[in-house]
Amino acid sequence: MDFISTHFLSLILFFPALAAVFMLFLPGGENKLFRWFALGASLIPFLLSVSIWFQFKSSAPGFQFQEQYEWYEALGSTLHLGVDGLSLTMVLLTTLLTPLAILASFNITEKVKAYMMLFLFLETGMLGVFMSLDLLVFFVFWEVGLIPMYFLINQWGSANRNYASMKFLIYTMGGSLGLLLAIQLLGVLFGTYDLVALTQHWTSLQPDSTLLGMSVSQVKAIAFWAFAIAFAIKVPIWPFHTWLPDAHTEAPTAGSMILAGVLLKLGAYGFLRLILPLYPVEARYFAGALALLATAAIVFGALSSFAQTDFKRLVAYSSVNHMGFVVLGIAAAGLASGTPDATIALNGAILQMFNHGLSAAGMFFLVGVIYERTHTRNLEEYGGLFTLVPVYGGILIFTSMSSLGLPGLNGFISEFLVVRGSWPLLTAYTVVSMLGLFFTGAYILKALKKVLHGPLNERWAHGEHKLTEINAREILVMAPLMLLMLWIGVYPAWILDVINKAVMMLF
Amino acid sequence: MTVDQIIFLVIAAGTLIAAFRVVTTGNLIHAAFWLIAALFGVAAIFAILHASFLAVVQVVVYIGAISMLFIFAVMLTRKDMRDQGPQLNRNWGFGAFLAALAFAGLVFLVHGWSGVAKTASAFPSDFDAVGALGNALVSPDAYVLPFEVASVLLVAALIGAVYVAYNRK
Amino acid sequence: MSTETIIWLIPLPPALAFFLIVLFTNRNKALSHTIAIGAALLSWLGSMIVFARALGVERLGERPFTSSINWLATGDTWFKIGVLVDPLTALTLFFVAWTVLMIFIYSVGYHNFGQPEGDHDHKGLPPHGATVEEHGSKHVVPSVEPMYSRFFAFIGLFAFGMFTLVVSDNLLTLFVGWEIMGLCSYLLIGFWYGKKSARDAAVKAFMTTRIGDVFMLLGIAYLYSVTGALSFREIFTETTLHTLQIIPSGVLGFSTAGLIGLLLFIGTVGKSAQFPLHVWLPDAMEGPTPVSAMIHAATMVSAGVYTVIRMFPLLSLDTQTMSVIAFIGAFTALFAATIALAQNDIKRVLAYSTISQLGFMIAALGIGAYIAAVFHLITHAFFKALLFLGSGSVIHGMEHGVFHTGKHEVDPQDMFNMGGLKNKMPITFWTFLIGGFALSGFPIVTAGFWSKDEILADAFAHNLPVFLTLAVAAFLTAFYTMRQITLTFLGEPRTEEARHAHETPWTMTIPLIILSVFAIGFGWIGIPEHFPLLGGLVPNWLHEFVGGTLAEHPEAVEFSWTPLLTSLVVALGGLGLGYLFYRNVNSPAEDKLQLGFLKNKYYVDEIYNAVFVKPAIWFADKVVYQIMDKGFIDGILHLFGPGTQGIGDGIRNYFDLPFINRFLGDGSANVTYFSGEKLRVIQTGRIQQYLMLALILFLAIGAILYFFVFSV
Amino acid sequence: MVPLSWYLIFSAALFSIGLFGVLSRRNLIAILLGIELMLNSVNVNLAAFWRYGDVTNITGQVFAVIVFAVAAAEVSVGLALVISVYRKRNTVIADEIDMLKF
Repeated sequence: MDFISTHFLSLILFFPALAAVFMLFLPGGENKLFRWFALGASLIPFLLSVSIWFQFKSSAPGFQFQEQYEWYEALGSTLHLGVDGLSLTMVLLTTLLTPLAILASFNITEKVKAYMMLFLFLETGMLGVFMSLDLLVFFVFWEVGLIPMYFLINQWGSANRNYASMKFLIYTMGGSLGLLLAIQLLGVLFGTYDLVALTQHWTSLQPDSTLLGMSVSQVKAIAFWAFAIAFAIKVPIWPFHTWLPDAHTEAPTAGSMILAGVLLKLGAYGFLRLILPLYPVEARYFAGALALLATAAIVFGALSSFAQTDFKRLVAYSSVNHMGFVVLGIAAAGLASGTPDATIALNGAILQMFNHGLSAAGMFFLVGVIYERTHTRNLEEYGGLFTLVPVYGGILIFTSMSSLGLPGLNGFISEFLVVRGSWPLLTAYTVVSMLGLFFTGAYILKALKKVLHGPLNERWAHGEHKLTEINAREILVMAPLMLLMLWIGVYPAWILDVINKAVMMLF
Repeated sequence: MTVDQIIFLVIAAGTLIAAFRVVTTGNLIHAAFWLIAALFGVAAIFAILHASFLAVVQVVVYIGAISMLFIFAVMLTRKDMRDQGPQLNRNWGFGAFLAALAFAGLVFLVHGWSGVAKTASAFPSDFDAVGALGNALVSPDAYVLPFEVASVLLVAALIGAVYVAYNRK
Repeated sequence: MSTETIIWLIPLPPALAFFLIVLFTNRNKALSHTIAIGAALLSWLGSMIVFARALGVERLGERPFTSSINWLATGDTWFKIGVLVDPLTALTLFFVAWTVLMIFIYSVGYHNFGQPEGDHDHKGLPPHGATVEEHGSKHVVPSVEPMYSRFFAFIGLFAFGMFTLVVSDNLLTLFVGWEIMGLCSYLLIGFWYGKKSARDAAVKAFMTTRIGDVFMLLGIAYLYSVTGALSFREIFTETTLHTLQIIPSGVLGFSTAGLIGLLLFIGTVGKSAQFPLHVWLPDAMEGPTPVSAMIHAATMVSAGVYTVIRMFPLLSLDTQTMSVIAFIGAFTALFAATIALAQNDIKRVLAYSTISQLGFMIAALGIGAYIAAVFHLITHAFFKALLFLGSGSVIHGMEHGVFHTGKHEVDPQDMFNMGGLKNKMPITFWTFLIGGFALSGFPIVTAGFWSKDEILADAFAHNLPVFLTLAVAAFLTAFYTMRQITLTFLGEPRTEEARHAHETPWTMTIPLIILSVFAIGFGWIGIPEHFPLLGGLVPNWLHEFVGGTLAEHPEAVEFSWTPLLTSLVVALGGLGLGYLFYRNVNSPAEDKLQLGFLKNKYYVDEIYNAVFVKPAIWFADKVVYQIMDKGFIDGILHLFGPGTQGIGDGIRNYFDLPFINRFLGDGSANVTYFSGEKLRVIQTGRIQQYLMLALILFLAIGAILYFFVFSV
Repeated sequence: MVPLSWYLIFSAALFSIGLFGVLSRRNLIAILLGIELMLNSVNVNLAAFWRYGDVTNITGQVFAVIVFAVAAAEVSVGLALVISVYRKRNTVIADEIDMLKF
């Protein structure tokens, strides 16, 4: 047991990958075995992360459960893992969503083994980003997360998957390019990639000295933008968002769940973990621009979503809208780091990341459920399904309301905190973003109206296309999500306390 | 002009004539015999040079063995090689020119060499050239290794010749 | 149990009922409504206990019941949520608990519990009736609602929202309850989602109120960031209020308090259906008639007014804001009253009258008549609930007639199809009459008179234009109410259906009777002290009780005959004229007030549609999605593809192919080939020629070495 | 006394004659004959340099002996090849054995 208690993070991190490798040696064709094995393998990290959630001392400063191993001595890079309140929240989200996504993909029948393996690798990639305290390792995991997702979209996606997966890959790779360069710049300058050490070195640089023939402020500005663009693409911040609807729409259901639930958070996490601590000055300087883009994402995301006729695309655009609030919170925090307003905004932004993980994953899953039964995503072809599938309808309404930000459910808390935090700092942007909040309601209601209400499309009522009710497995996927949505909505203190303390210590 | 010189000139002229006949005569059998004549001339030259062992070997190996081989070979391949057709190829003129050029070059080199006017030193009284040669060939300090290699070469050539010429019918 | 614990528990039973019904009992109708009504009863009980205990506390306004817990971590501090019962809350709890309980009971009858399943009923559509065989003859009777259980779940959630809103001690949880009600109203209006009108109305209601909500959320955020608190007790301290008053907001000369107040007030405008966001309320009548409509009209909309009353200390800091409120209220009161004149649908008349009456309250608040507003809020809740339930009863009775004749095209809600129902449905008639008179402000006996009179008196004392507007509105109110009563109940039945209308079951009439008691009696708690004859007989308890909510005790206005006479004249005059006008009117054609612009509600819907809705949809689809995202951003992205390909092609066509391939690649091959081609002639295969060449080379090299290298 | 240059010139003449034979004769055996002449001229040179150098240094003679051995080997293999070629292609004309032609 000693081993487990001293290696929590590496166990969580590498268990899925090891399980995936092990899966390679399982006999082929045993689809059922693969499914249950993958589910089991993803549940173990979840249980471990729940266990560290309870062991975590939210009041203690710095990173906890730290582990450090030699990795690439010549470059001064080590495999340094550790979590604080911010990353722990994300780790919990990831380990929660992965088993659910795997459970959601039990209906996959093609190439099950490869599919499940990719999912497990994906989990390791995502967890690695959240856990690593070494920039080089961070980057490695950042890219590791990309590849399985590419294949998931490309192999198990729907009609336009080639275009979407290529767009996704190239777009994100394009962003990573700058990220890698910026990381190299830091590494070359300081001879270490360790985040903790870097933060100290970096912020203590004299602004009038020169680095590589440029002034420090120039170097910092360049590195800032390299980081910012990479993360902005991942978040995605308007106008870098157009890969998202394509990728989400074409990805398999579980892929969209993870994509919206976790992968988007990588970008926001990058902002919080790297940009704000490393570039406080630049973040303040560019906060206005960031807020403008965030507002654009909120408003235009909502409007675009409203204009969709494809259910999944509508949900995909809603991610742009929701992540806009995260960015708005980050912008506010960048503008006035350390003030109570900024703290509130950041609390909201981080909680919004978690909440969006829940609600977006839920929404995509529900879209998947209906798509699997009807083989259409066109809103015009649904109608009146509430009568046929009341349970599904109820769940859909519940999840939509969470996404809409109905008070009493999780989305409201975080949106309110963001609005509250950014109001005194970025008043005008906050006001304009309210327009987006309004249209959030509009598109959610549009979707509900087209899917559940409306005249019953008789096609689904009888005969071969008869719509079947959501089944037990699918309810099992939704149940934890809905429980958390309600729980956070009614009593957010349990998670917000951890986030808050982390934010207080970080900034 | 001393007797030595006259003898040398006679032998050399004979040898050269014989050699010339070797390369020009149409009949290969005759050429082979002319070769024997030329080889005798060379053996005589060896004798003049006091290389008695070489002279003996020249007679025994060349004339006794190699020339015989030639004659046998000529006879074995003689069927359509009687006297018909030219014995020289189309480029014989150019060949002759080159040979002449080579000769001219060699003469030029010899002519320009300072040591060309050397005279032969007197034999040391107790010097036994044949014995010294024999010692040198088998002495570990001297040439036993090249000697052995040469013998291996001969064996290899022997086996190779047998193999190549063996009629596998 | 301590009072605080009870207060915490009040909202919970309906929420529990909601989850229980949704998760477990939705297949069992009897169990579902038992749970729901049981929950409502528990909440009612809790409210009554709290109310009773509140009455027993001296100077409750200064020492309210409070309790709070940590909820949100915000930096160093916690955002707390909690409950608060002060006089305003206690009174509101009282009427909310009563009306909610009545609605729950009434719904059982309204949704035809105990009736057979319908022949062709579908979920999402109103029941069409069932054929039964009785005594050898077939006839159609009302059929039970197919989604009976779901309805109770929804109103359970609704009750939860309302109770949460009322007992909250802070704006945030108030907002939570507010939005939950918004969701419920969406769900209930769209309850019969099979009907297009219901669907559209649901979305419209949600979106219209959301406009207000969004502003309200801003107001909350603003207030929170300025004061660092959202709890009423913390905001309404003198220093905080003073700070809010003196800091300018920088917008149009409003003080911070003024701007916050205005933002919050916009929320109320949405929720309480004030002009210009009133459009959703009439359409909301598409909900299951009239129960959900009554929820929207009598209970939920009062939440808006309740909030304004709650925030009154803040709002009253800025006179500009107060003027806006007064103007909107007065304008709405008159505006809605004129539209109500020309409506033929029994529920729509009530809907517009609700808007109008809410306008009264808002106007009263705008002129500072805080207690009058509270008074009218309570009396209105009772009599409007009564009226809606009564109209529901009428419609239900009419549906009975429709089932009897089998002519489904007859609209059971059109008042011109009714007439003479007085004898068919006596209980409904008398209770409706009480409600109608209370609405009109029939002097002395009805509660509506006292509250409305107080508003007029305050308006007269503070603001003459508002007084005049409200007076006209009050006259119109009496007039259209009497029109409604006359057309519905008096005269002769105008249709076969009306002739066969039937009194409704006891589950529906009992609530009517209980509510009518309140509609009369509740006025007596607030008789002004100086009222002629009656003044002082009963102490003006309301004024004392509610007045204690505020820090400074408001002065009662001086008694004046002018407003009293005015209210007498407008009430009696309106009622009288209404009866005279419509006594003999039998069809819409004979109705002289069926004016186009009134009938079409001043074309507000059409204008909104043309100015906001369509451009928004167009903008979202065409500009943002098609042009910006698909065209511009993706266009640029797609340029990367061809761009990269172009560069690639360029490099290939102008560098790789000519230079690398043809020149270097093919070129060297060609040179080799060519030279090989030329040189191969020397590969004669003739050994002597090789030898010659070698010799030539040897000689040449030898010569060169000799002459040029070794000679040096 | 015969001067060294005479031997050298004799040897060069013999070599050139052999060379001519090698370059110009059509018959393979005749070419081999030419080669023998050339080898002999080399031997003459070796012996002459021995005689006119330090006679106690027997190296020149040793070389000549080895040349004998090599010549014997060469002739035996060469003639074997000629016979073999003759068997296969029924010719001993050098020009006709041109399989390595382009």
